[in-house]
Formats: sequence, structure tokens, C-alpha cells
Amino acid sequence: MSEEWRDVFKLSHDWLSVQEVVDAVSSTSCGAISVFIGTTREDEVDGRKVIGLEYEAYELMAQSEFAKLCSDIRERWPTVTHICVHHRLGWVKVGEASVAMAISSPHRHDGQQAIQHCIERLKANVPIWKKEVYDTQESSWKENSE
Amino acid sequence: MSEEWRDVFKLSHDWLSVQEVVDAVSSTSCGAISVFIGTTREDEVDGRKVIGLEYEAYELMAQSEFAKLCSDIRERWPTVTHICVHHRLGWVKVGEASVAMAISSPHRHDGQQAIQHCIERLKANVPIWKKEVYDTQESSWKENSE
Amino acid sequence: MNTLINHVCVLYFAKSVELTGVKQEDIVAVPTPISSRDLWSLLLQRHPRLSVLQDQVVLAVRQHYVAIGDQVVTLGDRDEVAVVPPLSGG
Amino acid sequence: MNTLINHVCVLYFAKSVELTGVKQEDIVAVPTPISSRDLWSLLLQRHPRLSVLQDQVVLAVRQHYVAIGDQVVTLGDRDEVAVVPPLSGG
Repeated sequence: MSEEWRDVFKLSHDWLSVQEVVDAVSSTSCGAISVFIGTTREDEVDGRKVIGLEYEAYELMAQSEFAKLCSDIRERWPTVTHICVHHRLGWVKVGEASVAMAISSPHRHDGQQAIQHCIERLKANVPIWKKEVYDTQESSWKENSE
Repeated sequence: MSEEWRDVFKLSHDWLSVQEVVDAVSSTSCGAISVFIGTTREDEVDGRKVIGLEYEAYELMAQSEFAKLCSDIRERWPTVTHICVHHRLGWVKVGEASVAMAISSPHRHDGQQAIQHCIERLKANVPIWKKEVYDTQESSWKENSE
Repeated sequence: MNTLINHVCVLYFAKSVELTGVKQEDIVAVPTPISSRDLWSLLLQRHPRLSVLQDQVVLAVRQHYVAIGDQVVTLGDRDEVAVVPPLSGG
Repeated sequence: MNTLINHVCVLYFAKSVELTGVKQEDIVAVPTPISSRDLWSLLLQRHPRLSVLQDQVVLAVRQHYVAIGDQVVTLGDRDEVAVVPPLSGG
């Protein structure tokens, strides 16, 4: 395959388009696109209802940690073709996507494993934070357990 | 959760919309949507170039096998919320999606395992067939190896 | 005791359409109960070219898969039987 | 031999913004080389409320993570140091 690989990372204050993320990894050399979408779940914490999340990032470092994550993925699954991650910043209300990611690969197994690794490592390493905002106007910063 | 689960299966002669499949499984009780898209890969077989695939299905039985597949998934991963599979029929040219599927779940691990099982069992059990069509006008019926 | 039923509707898919030249046909005077192997033999008699699918094919009776072998199926009038070459969806 | 550098740019994120009241500040006269533990202590002296993050926080120096401990970092003039509370992206 003469086609180069693409690693695309975008932090966005706007609604995330799944189609855009999928199109960014499309390739005629690939038979499989694996996608993961993380959404804000309706939840109750100590009797307070979560109405949304507020995200912030250390933007430049997030870009460089994403680049590291991509090279880690390509080392583990060399057949992975394109990787695209879009992550929301700012206010994300319940039900909306906070992250959408897609990975293309010639065959599906590599892409499916890679996408799981991608969301795990993103949560562990990419400097992004969220606080839950409740219907009581209170809020609290979250911490990824993984 | 008072929300019911949905199992949606559609055989379609039209271009598949990833957004439509994702929207079909969206739910405010879910934090994760796992998606798989199978596309027609550019390929060469014995010096002939694949220009597209021609799909057909035993439509009524495909619906009932999909229903069985969904109950199998729900037995293995009881937290799975909604399942949606759209599969193309007829002519699908290289680069286009032949299948798009999405599964929503409160947390991501169940959905990610379930989506892998879903595409595996779909290939093994749902009565759909494709033939590869080559630039020489020849064609050959395919067989899923799994 | 065996009886003959009137009428079975047979559906062909994928390569079996090319081999038989038909997508669907009605077959009359099919014995029931019948083993899936005998049912397949009956189809082979009508369409000898189907033999290239031997060892790969399964049948579906009323939209349930039946491997070709000793399993006995009971057919009702106008029941749907399908010839199912190896699947390749996805 | 230790020297004092002019100027480090410190970035605060998430809970550390609420605790310090600032998103960014310049600190002058920071010794270098310095252990990450001493660098953290220096930030704690300026903002005692940061102590609630003790044992959870890491630093980033020139956009590379540095755990708080014995590791020695060398700071250049106008280098970027960030206070990194537990991550919660995704």
C-alpha cells in the first residue's frame, strides 16, 4: 500500500460529527473501521442530577500525548491505517458525545483491539479534565479510575 | 432504567449512514457507543481488480437470525442497551460501507466486546451473501472463513 | 407412516441460483417426514449441477438451519425450504 | 552548582485553578536544577490550598509528565511547568 497513515486529533467546542471522524479514517485499502463514542450519561450523585459536563484541556500537551499514543498503537498493531480522535471542550450536556474516535485497518481484529487501547490510553495519559455539573448548581471534578 | 431496549435491523440498497446507526442506539442512560463499519476493500485476486461487491440476503430469515443474535448478545452482556445493524444489499462499490453496526451500553467494556461478537455472529449466521466483481467482468461468490 | 405433501416452496440463493437458473420454485409430491439428506437428494435430482455445493451447503426449513444429514424434518403444505450456500455477509 | 533562573511560566488546570484562583502565572527566581518535590513545595508555598491535591497531582515540565519525587529537572528560562490534577478525559 502506497498510502500514508494519518493521525488526526481535534479539540472542539462544537457538537462532534461521527461521520466526520469516520470519513477522516476512510481508505480503500481498509475493510474495517472501528469507532468508539463516549457520551455524557444521565446520572444521579448523592441525590443531585448530573445535567452536563464541563471539559478543559492542556491543549498543546494533549496534542503531543496523542502523537505518543498513536505511535504506541502503530507499534502494537502495525496494520492500523488511520487514527482520528475528536474530543469536546467546554460545556457538554447530558446525551451528547464528549469523544468520538475511529481507527481503520485492513482487517477488523487489529482495529477493534486498537480502539479499546486508544480510549484507555487517552483516559490515562491525555491531559483533559471534566467536572460534573449538577442541577443544584454544584459541580465536582472527576477522576478516571483506570 | 425504565427505558426499553431496541434491536434494529435494516437491509438497504442505499448508502449507509453511520450517524443514523449511532442515533438509533443513543440513550441518555448510556455512556458508550461502540461502532463497527465494514467496507469494501480495494483488492486484487489473481491479477483481477475487485471493483465492487454484489450482496443478496434471505431477508425474512436474516431478520429472525438477527433477533436470535440480539438475544444471545443480551444474555452474554446484560447491560447492552440498544443494538442497530444496517446491511447493504445489491451493488456496493470499493470504498463504501457494506455493514454499519452500533451498540450502546452504560459502560464501554460490555459494548466493545458485544460489537465484536455481533459482527462475528452476523458473518457466521445471518443469511447474506456477496460476490466479488472484478474489472474483467468476472465475479465469484465469497465465503466467510470464520 | 410417510405421506406426500402437495407443495414445498424452495428458495435458492447466491451460487445455487446460478447453478439451478431459478430463484424460487414449487415442488410437488415431497414425502414427509423426510431426512434432510433425502430432501437434498431430491433437489439434486432436479438440479444435478447443485452437486458442486455438496459438503458446503445447508438447508433452511421454515427459516431454521438444518445441516444435511440424518435429521428428519416434517414438512407442512407450502412450507419454505431454502438452499443455503456458505454465508458471506458483513 | 545551583543557579536561579528568571522566570518559569506555571499553568494550572481543573481543580488547581479553583484552589489557586489563577490559570497561569510567572514565577521568578526558581532554582535549577531542582527536584520535582522541591518544585511542588515552592508552588505550595505560594498557594497553600494546593495541598488538597497532594498525593494525586503530577507536574508537567515542558509538556512532559514528572511525578512528584526525587527526580531532578533542569529548568530553562521561560519554561512551561503545569500542575496536573488527576485526568478525567474521555
